Amino acid sequence: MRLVQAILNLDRRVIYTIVALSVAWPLIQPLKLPVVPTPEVKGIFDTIDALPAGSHILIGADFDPASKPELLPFLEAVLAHCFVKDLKPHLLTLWPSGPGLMQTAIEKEAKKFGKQSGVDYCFLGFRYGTLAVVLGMASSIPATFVTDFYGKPTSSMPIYQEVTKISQMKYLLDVAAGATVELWLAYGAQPEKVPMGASCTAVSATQYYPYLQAKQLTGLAGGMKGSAEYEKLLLDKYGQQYNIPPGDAIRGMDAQSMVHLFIVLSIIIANICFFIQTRYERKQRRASA
Amino acid sequence: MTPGEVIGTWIAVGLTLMMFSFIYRDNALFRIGEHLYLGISVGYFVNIQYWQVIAPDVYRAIRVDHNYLPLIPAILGIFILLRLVPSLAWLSRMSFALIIGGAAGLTIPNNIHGLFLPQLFETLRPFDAGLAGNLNQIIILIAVFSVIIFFFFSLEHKRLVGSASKIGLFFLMIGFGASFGYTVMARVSLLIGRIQFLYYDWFQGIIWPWFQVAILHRAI
Amino acid sequence: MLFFKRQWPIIVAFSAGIVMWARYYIPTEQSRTIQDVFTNWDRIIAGFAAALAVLSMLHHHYTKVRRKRPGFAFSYITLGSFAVMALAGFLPWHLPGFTGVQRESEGLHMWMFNWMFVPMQATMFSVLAFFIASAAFRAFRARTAEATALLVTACLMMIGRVPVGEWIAQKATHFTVMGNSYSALDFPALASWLLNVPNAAVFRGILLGLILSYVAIAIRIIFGIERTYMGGGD
Amino acid sequence: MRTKWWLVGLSLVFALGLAPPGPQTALALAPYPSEVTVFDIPNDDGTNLGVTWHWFGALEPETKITIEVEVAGDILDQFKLTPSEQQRLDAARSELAQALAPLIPERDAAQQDADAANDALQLGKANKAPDTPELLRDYMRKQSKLDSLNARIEYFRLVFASRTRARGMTKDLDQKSRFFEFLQASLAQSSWLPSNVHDVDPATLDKIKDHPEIFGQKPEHEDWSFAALDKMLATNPAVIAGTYSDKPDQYASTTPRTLDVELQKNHVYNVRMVIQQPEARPIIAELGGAEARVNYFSVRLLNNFVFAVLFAIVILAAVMIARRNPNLFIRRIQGLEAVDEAIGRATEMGKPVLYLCGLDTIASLSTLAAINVLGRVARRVADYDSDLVVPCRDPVVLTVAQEVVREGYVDRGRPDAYREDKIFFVTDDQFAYTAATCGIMMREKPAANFFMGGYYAESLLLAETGAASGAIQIAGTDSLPQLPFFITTCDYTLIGEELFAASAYLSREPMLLGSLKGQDVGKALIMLLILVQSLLFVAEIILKKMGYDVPLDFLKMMVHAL
Repeated sequence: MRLVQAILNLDRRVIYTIVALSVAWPLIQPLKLPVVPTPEVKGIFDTIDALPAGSHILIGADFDPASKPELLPFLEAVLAHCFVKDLKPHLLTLWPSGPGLMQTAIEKEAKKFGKQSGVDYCFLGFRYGTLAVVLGMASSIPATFVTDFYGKPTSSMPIYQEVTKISQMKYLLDVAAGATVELWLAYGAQPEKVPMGASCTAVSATQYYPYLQAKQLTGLAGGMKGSAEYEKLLLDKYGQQYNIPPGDAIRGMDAQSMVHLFIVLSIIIANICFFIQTRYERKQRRASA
Repeated sequence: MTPGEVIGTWIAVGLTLMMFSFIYRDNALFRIGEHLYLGISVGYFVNIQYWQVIAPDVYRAIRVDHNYLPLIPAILGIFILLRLVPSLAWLSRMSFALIIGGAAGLTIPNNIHGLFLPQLFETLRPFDAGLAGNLNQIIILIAVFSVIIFFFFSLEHKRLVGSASKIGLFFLMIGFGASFGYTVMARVSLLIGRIQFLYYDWFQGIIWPWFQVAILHRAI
Repeated sequence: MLFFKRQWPIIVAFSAGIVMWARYYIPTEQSRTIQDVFTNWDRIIAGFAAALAVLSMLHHHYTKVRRKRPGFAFSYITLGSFAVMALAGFLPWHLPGFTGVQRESEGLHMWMFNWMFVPMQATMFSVLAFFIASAAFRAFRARTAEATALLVTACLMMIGRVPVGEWIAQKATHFTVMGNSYSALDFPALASWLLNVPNAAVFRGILLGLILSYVAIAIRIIFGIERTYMGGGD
Repeated sequence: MRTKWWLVGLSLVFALGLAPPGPQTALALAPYPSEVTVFDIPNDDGTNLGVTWHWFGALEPETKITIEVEVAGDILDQFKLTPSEQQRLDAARSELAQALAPLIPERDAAQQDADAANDALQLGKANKAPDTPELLRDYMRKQSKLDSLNARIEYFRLVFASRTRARGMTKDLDQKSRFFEFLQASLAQSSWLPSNVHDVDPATLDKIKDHPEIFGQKPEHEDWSFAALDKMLATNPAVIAGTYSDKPDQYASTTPRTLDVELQKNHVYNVRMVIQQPEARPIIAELGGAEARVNYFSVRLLNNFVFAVLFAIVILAAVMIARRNPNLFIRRIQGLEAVDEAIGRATEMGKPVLYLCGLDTIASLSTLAAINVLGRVARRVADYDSDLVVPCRDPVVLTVAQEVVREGYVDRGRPDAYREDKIFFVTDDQFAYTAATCGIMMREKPAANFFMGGYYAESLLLAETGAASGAIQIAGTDSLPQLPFFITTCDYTLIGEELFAASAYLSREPMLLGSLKGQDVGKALIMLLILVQSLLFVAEIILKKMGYDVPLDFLKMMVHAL
């Protein structure tokens, strides 16, 4: 009985320690639990994979450091995928605190695959005005982003001799921590008739399912799990050929499973103890009565 | 890595651990972190407000574009500052009245159009979705109905209304349970991100190479 | 004078509310402009209100220091870091050790943002993972039927959303109904059903009532019945 | 929407093979738009025309169509600059040209240098030359010189752009004059200009069913084609004259080959379609004409309007009734019964009461509700003589909260007990605010925590820290995703609407009670609607089983009728 009492009144710091350990351990010693790609994520991967080499893709990366662990792996995987397939990504962000993250990501991937800014890809950076930016890009990208992130004028770039507006893109992807998916869908993809996919945080994934069902989105990757699935798809198809290492999300998924399992187990144990305790108390009360 | 990045990483690691120490218990390190964070965030806030709002929308509009319209909200903004002068504090009501009145006007049609009508139509779908779909549809109808009864304030929760609202509460708890379990994933991935930073960026990026160079090489 | 203090704000709120409400149904360019101008004004007024906030914060910590309240030493940290961060954003010249102008990406301001602000923000955010675990452990006790429903759905959801759930679904015995194979323990499918049916319905029920509340308050504000925002006094 | 019967007739003539003499087979197969309607789109600002039709005859795979609009010459007047505008534009242009004159040759030279350096670098890289690092440095130096020149040019162009913007307007004089030049040149060629639908594959055009906002949910001919026309394509005079080059001009900008000009309001446009089949002469079909009118009411929002107005009347009426008869019944709200208990406990323990108004701005309705409740809580706190601490995240909320609390203290005759510095601004940043508030909870150990208003991810941090510090916690929020966390960690939680009902419940003010009653009427109507409509759906199924196909989806029908 004392044990039961002790478990029920467990100090929360013990729980914190176990949580910390179950996150840290799989990072150092991966468990390699299987990541099974869902059709939602395959929807994005297959669409991009089917595009002919040289096609242009618009990627809106609308998140900030707070959602970095969930969304940055996805962005990196997609960029790697684009470069593997010789597609030309145009990357921009509608979030003021985003560009730093995106810069690191795209420069890393471009360096890995030997791609050149302004020719094989373009990083447009941030511009103030959310809706106005999307609407502007629908008519002209070089006019909306007069210069790219590095301050070079876009109108003279080779990449913008090939395309100038959203409708010439072959695919549109929004990696979003907020409500920008609806924005890109309503003002970018739908009116310009460009197929669109989205990646979003785990919390907001549910609200985009209706668009997926209505086929307005070709695919949806939710949270770190979605990113892990994309990394997995990329790894299975091109990993060996291009020597791509497993990304942060796949490595994070083990920790994710561990913590979930721990929480569920702790709830079950707590309830068993709770059950024993209530039975015991009832018995005591009956005995005293 | 540039020196700025190395110093930055060390500081970031220190601050991360300081903020984490909060979960053990309140301590001086956390208080330092908390107060530092407070000051930096307000400093950042000032910059954002100035560079993203006042500079382009007021200063630039008036000086460069010769558009004097932003003077009106600027004056209304100054009225808010007059809150500090008790005898003139009432002037700030003009500004509040404009902001809140306008926001109220926006709320009505936008909420009805964006949320209310679509949700109502979504609830009232004909039973034509096959057996499983129809069962789901019936569950949805019961849940919506009983939840609305739960929020009905004009009737005491007794007898029929009472049992209906009990069902409503039951559904509410199922809904909240699902939400809770669903959010766990997002929260845990944040922690994973932080620990990845400590492990990859700090330990593998700085400590381990340094350790190899400084200790192992010498040992060999 | 009393007219300006009491009635005038109500007239302003009424006109602003009615204009913004009515313009929604008018599809002309001018009506869009009205909304754009309003949102712009809103931003500007909030920008000035920010000054008030900062003054209030400084005042709070200044009094703490002046009256030597317990823990006043920490207020020096707040005031100091505020001064450095705020000034760094306005300084137009280089500081030693930084290649760029302070406000731009190479300067002190962004350096502090990247290496101090962001990690602290992310850490506070990630503390949630610990708290969500301890909250689940403490609060999920099967005391009543409702509490049991809460904890069971939460557990099913947690398992169904991670690879382990898929793994269990694959390993569990399968049975066949009408040519389709189903897993006996298909946690992912269960989780998505929970999310799409009961959870969606519950939030829909809350939302329908909630929006009526929103509209009701908005109407009260527009017609001058709700005056909380004016504060007390005359 | 007038149906063009003569076109139907014409199509029939074609169909029956009674076409005018010519190569019969080709004509019989030629695609042709039939039953065309050209109309003003009713829900827009007056710059859109709609065309619907269905295809008569077979569409070959490679067929492209262009819809053209006939533009009357007087449209040019809309783009003519006034003399003063012209003067400003000329002045700005000459200023820009002057500023750029020395820069452009310099930039061009720099560009050549940089290109040459880049070529050398690439060559060096390919040959693995030993001086590659130097080549790279050389290239970087030249490139950065080029960049800085480009940035300077860009600066002058930005100055120019702000000069040519008409005062207080968004219309750009430079663009306006371009529109004028392009249109004038194009109209001199032909009065028919291509619209935004040009050289498109007819298969990619929208169908009527894609636009329920115009044609309703169940339109009659849902598979007919639909095109919305909102632009006309004006061609660069230089292109027409054959002197066009894509080199930047003296203003360092390239003029485009064509410009999209919006259709102008309140003009009548004739519309025709050019059908270009592979290896055939284009077929021109006259489609008719319509005026692009400005509309002052969006018909598709009528249901919204009706609902909003009706509900407003219900609320106002309920408030009126409540004024006459203030004793209205409201059911018990659990969390609110505990308010007194919590404040009482705080007094006993000699600890403060912590009250948060949420993280939203004052314009958010949940914040207003939270402030309403704060007024009530402040009165109780004044009665019990304990301390009230209110950290705020929004500056405006701060000032209003101060007023409300002061009023509460004054109301209970204890203005001396009010301390303004207990209600203070913390910071705007979400997590810095949370950290500071958690700090307060752990240090001052308030005996009662109130979390009212709108919350985000920090809800659990606040509530869990509060629980750890042993306070009685009462939460109330309309932020649905955060409700589970408050429910699991707080003693009492006001769910959604209960927060809004709380101020009415606590204050018993007739106007608030009346509004609450009005909402209940609204909810009762929703429930009735759900009940009746579900029964109707069931009836529909039963009738269908019996062989009667009667649509009973009244709600949808009502919406369509509107």
